[in-house]
Amino acid sequence: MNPIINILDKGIEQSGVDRKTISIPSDIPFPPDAVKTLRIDYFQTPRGRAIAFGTGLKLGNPALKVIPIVGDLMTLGGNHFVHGARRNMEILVLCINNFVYKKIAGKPLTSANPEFSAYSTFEEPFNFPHLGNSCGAVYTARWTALHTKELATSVAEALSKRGLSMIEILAPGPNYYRTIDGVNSDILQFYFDNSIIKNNEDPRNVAITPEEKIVVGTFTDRERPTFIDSYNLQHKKILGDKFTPHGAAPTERGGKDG
Amino acid sequence: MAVERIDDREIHPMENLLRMDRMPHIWCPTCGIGIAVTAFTAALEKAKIDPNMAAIVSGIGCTGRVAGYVKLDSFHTTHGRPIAFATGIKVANPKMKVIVFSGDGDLMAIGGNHFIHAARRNIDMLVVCVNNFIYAMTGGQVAPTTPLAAYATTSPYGCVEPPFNIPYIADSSGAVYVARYTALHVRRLTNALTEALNKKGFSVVEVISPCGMYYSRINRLGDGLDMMKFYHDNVEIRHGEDTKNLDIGFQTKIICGKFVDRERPSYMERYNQWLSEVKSTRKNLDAPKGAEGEG
Amino acid sequence: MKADKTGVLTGSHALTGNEACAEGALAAGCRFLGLYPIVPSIEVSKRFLQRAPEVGATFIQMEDEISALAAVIGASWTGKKSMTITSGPGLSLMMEHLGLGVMLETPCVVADIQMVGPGLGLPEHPAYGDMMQARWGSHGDYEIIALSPSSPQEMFDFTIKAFNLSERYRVPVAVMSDAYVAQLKETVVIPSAGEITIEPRRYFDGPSDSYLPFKRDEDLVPRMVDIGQGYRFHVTGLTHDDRGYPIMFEECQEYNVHPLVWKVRNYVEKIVDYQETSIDDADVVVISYGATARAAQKAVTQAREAGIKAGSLKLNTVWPFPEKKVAEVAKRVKAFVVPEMNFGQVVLEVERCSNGKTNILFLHHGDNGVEHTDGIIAAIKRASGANGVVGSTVELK
Amino acid sequence: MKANPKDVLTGVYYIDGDVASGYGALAAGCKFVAGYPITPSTEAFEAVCHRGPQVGAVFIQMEDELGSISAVMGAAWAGVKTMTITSGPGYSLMQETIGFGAMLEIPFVLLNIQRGGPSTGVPTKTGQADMMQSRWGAHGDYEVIAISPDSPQEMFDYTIKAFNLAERYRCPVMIMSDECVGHMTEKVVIPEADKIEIEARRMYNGPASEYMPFKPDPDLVPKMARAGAGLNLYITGLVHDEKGHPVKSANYKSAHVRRLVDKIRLNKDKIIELKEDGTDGADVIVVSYGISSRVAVKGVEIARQKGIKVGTLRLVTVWPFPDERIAELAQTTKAFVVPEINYGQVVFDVARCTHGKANVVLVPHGGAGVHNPSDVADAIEFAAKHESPLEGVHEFKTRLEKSVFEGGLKLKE
Repeated sequence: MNPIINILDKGIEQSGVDRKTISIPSDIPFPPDAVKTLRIDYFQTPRGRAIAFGTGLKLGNPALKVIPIVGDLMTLGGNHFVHGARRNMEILVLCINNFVYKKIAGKPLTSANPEFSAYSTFEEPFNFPHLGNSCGAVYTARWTALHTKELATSVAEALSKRGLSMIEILAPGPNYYRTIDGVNSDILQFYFDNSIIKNNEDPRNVAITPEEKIVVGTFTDRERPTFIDSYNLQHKKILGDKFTPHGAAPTERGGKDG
Repeated sequence: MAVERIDDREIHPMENLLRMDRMPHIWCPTCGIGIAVTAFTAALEKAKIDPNMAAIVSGIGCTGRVAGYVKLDSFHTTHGRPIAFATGIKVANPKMKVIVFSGDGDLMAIGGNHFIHAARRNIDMLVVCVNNFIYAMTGGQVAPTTPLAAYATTSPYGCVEPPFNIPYIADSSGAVYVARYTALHVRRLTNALTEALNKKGFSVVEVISPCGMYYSRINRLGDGLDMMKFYHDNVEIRHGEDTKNLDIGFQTKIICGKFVDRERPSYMERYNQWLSEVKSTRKNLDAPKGAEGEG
Repeated sequence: MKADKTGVLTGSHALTGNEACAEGALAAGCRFLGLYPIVPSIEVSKRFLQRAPEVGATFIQMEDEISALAAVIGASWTGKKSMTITSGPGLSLMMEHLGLGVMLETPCVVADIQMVGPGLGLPEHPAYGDMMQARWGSHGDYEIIALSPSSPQEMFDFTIKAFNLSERYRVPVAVMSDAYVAQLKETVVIPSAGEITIEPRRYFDGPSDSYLPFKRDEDLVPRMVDIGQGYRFHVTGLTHDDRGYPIMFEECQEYNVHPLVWKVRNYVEKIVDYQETSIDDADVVVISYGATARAAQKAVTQAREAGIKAGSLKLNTVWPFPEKKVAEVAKRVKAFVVPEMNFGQVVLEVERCSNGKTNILFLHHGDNGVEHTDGIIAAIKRASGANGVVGSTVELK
Repeated sequence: MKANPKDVLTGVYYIDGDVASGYGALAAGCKFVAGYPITPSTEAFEAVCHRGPQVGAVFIQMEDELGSISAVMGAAWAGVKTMTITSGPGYSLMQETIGFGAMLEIPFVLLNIQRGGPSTGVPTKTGQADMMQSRWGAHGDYEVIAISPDSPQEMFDYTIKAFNLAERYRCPVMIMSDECVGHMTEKVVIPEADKIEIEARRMYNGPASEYMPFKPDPDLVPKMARAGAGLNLYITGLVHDEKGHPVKSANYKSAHVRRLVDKIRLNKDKIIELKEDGTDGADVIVVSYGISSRVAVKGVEIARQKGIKVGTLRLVTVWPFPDERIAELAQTTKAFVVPEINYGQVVFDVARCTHGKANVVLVPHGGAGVHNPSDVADAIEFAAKHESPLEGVHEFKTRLEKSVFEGGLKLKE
């Protein structure tokens, strides 16, 4: 987890976003110290609901920058991801692709690749950037956790995007794969060495397969009206002055509206 | 398929595949779901599917009632979960031909997760998604397929969310067969369903259907016949079109055709392969703990 | 009917409760597991998966618990005995489909390895906070059966029992265990297949055109057929008639749902199972279930040694609740002591069934260790000195 | 605090219960509603969709009920009053996150328009069979507040009350209405804003560095904050300490979870609202809630005409349950008659609290309709005449049951 927090820290620093306004709903536990270091607000949500929780945060206070972090998000919460992308909620989804869910020793998870687990996995994984792209995400990228500089830049870029951005971070849980497959080398390094950077590649060509190198890079970068944009625009059009635009941030903590 | 008459009673040509004791059905006049059902039953015959070995699973909604009218082993399940339910059937009894027949709200909104996962796993089943752009059973709420700016009861000032492009999401999550037709294209739809029924893997056929009672009424688009006219004038058949170009706007051109037809190993194939591998390498794997005390 | 040999790992083994649960399922003839991994229930599916290839069982790891139970219900209609295994948060997600299982009268088993809740709670820490949820967690009216094992051996036995009850009454049956029993490793004796009795599925064997999926037998339980046999039936989660067709009038609701309740309530005396220890002359009776029962039984023994007339009533089936037994015992004891690893759930039932005839002392149990008996002994001592009847439950802090 | 005049649609209306509840929510200052269409609760969501944009309340139709309730949790921490709207099956789906909300002490309101169940059941018709679910539906130990209105006017009033209770005790508040009340159209008087009392959120005002999200006030309820205020929040659904950090100690767990239940149990007297009529010296007391209490009125009238002394006790708040009041009444009355649209839920709690001092008669109804008042009257008469103690809850055989099963399904005892 720690490398991710460092990357997040750098990315936020690079983006220049006020840390106070950043909220991270996540279904994977953060150490309290990390939250202190990052100086952000952190919410550990029920499994798979980080994106839906983030949707509520964003709509409740549009001034917030919401970064749902999800481990292998496509299991329980896949639906919230595809719908978030369709609506274009202005959130940045960080998908930590462990290839295996750390807490559950070597059990198949959706992104677990058949090549890497001889015993328990036989399902094909998702191509996350393609799925994100097909549902309407405005920004998709994939990096391994060792691409620290690129990742930080990606986080900063994505934070400036208006709409649902998604970054897939390959950060396998080495303990498990090492014991299962007998791979002794550092898995993180293994992925890094076996990746190839192809920015702007069509996301449909970036599936992770056992045969080919892992394609990393920034794949999608486009503009679409966000949910709040469309919401305000459409209601203004029909309701005119009767409409109270959404987007004014609530007053500071302890304010009179509270 | 001429209408036969026995004892002055009109016999539906598909009587052996429909539950005639359930007629009349609940669908409104000018609805397109009945057309989809007719095309489907015709396809079942054409594809030479043994009706005793086919199961149909529906969720909740107008299209969710299809299972109640088609005479197969039929299951009317919970909202959004027909694919999950059907997955259980297929994995537990791989000999069954499993068909999921449900609506856009059921499959794409609440059931979106099961849809993408079943496509990823490539579970061998046919998913017929009747898309009428709205939740009709509950009275016309906005659906994840409702075009931008279209009206619905929960978007009283126009829909603010862009709709799903169902073929694109099916494609990106791994479906092996993806086609789309409107309720007007009965012949093509029947052919597509026939092909899909014979396809091994996760096949998706989207059927664009008029909803005269809610979608057209709220949006002042006339009745079902007007919608059919609209389909006639505004549908373009483009086989093999890139799925990313298949968005549907409010009263814009609709592209229909067969978009994806490819091969991927299905879930059961992978499962069986895994099984044989496990069996052959069994000795190398840990025996179950405690088994040493056997006897 | 006797068990199928292939699934029965006859012998004496050192197994954890989770592993014993998987073995029990396989011995009972379970051949389909729909799962989603969640701590602390992982080992059940792990064991099941390990054994599946040789036994010929199928499994699928679904995308969430919602679909896991949906798949299990679907699989059950193919003729395979099916189960799913989960823990607190997963059970909450399964609630809608528990209702579907009840409405479709589908035999299936849900094993719930309870942890501390609510919310994400404390995974891996034992609790019995889902007991009421098992009974009331889904919307609408229904009755289900819930068993609560207190040792790995009982995990094995009760899992088989759960399958049998499920086939007999065509209801989902819950095995309500907890993280402690699930991870406890003890000797489990698995008898030979010939010694295990299995309830066969109640099949309909008449001609296909006369099959009515919800036509009840005399004992209120309808008969089942497998799909793919040419019956081409229809079932629905909507209120339905005998044919399985939706009919949404209050008469049909009464016709459909009331028997769902009766088919368990009318057979309570047959279903309930409890274990009583030295109750006959007891002044104080400890009512317990699950892991707590281990501590309770120790405490009762120690209390007897100290000269207090204590007895123990261990509930093997928690739902349906053994109303008559509790009411009967309530008339002749000074007090009930109800230790539970929650803040008062089953004790409410005890209070209800004792009709104000005895005192009830509730004890929140488990914080100092599951098998810690001090609190229970203190409660027994206090209860044995009780004078008069208070009526409502008194909680011991 | 008074309601904001902009949020309140003052006037006299002829609207249904669903809509009244939607207007009530907006009047209470609700600024975020996430929903998913489900019969028969959709009208409430539709009402919010219509009026919300005009009062600065944002609505979103999420992809499913899981999404709706999670978005509500998020919005509550973003600092707004929120609610979600659902019915039976959706309610079942929400259970996990409701437990999470209880754990995080999130103030939110859930409107459940009950329908016939279980499973899909009878979507378009009434039921009251989610009552126990509202209390016990999620895993683990927690307490909720549940209110059961019986008219559109009450739907408006009690939705506001629900918001106030949610903010006051930082817990989930359920409005357990039913299809009959939801779809019943009646006169609803919406008062002026300054006549509507609103409970403000208990916000933290001290220095940022000292904020502890779960440090309780003397009444056991902690103060709330909002995301984006620079408080460096750490909020988790795991068992946590006052700072919100996860703990693994078994002893702490009971202290923390105990407070979740105690903050309701110890404040019970302030929360519970009952409506009693003629309970003093009554031979039989009819205990009811929601639509059943309105149906029961007729049954009580019939019984009173026959000279039976009948009192009524209406549970406005069903949870927490008025244990003491029932126990008190059990001392003076012969029997309780409980009509509810299920096969026995709240009646078991009534039976529990009587401690064998009075008989308890359940008048069941499976749903998809309401009781025949004659059944209630007959049950009252039966209860009044029956002298000896009955074993457990006595289930009264209704006309409906007789007509459905006579000659039909034979029951083997």
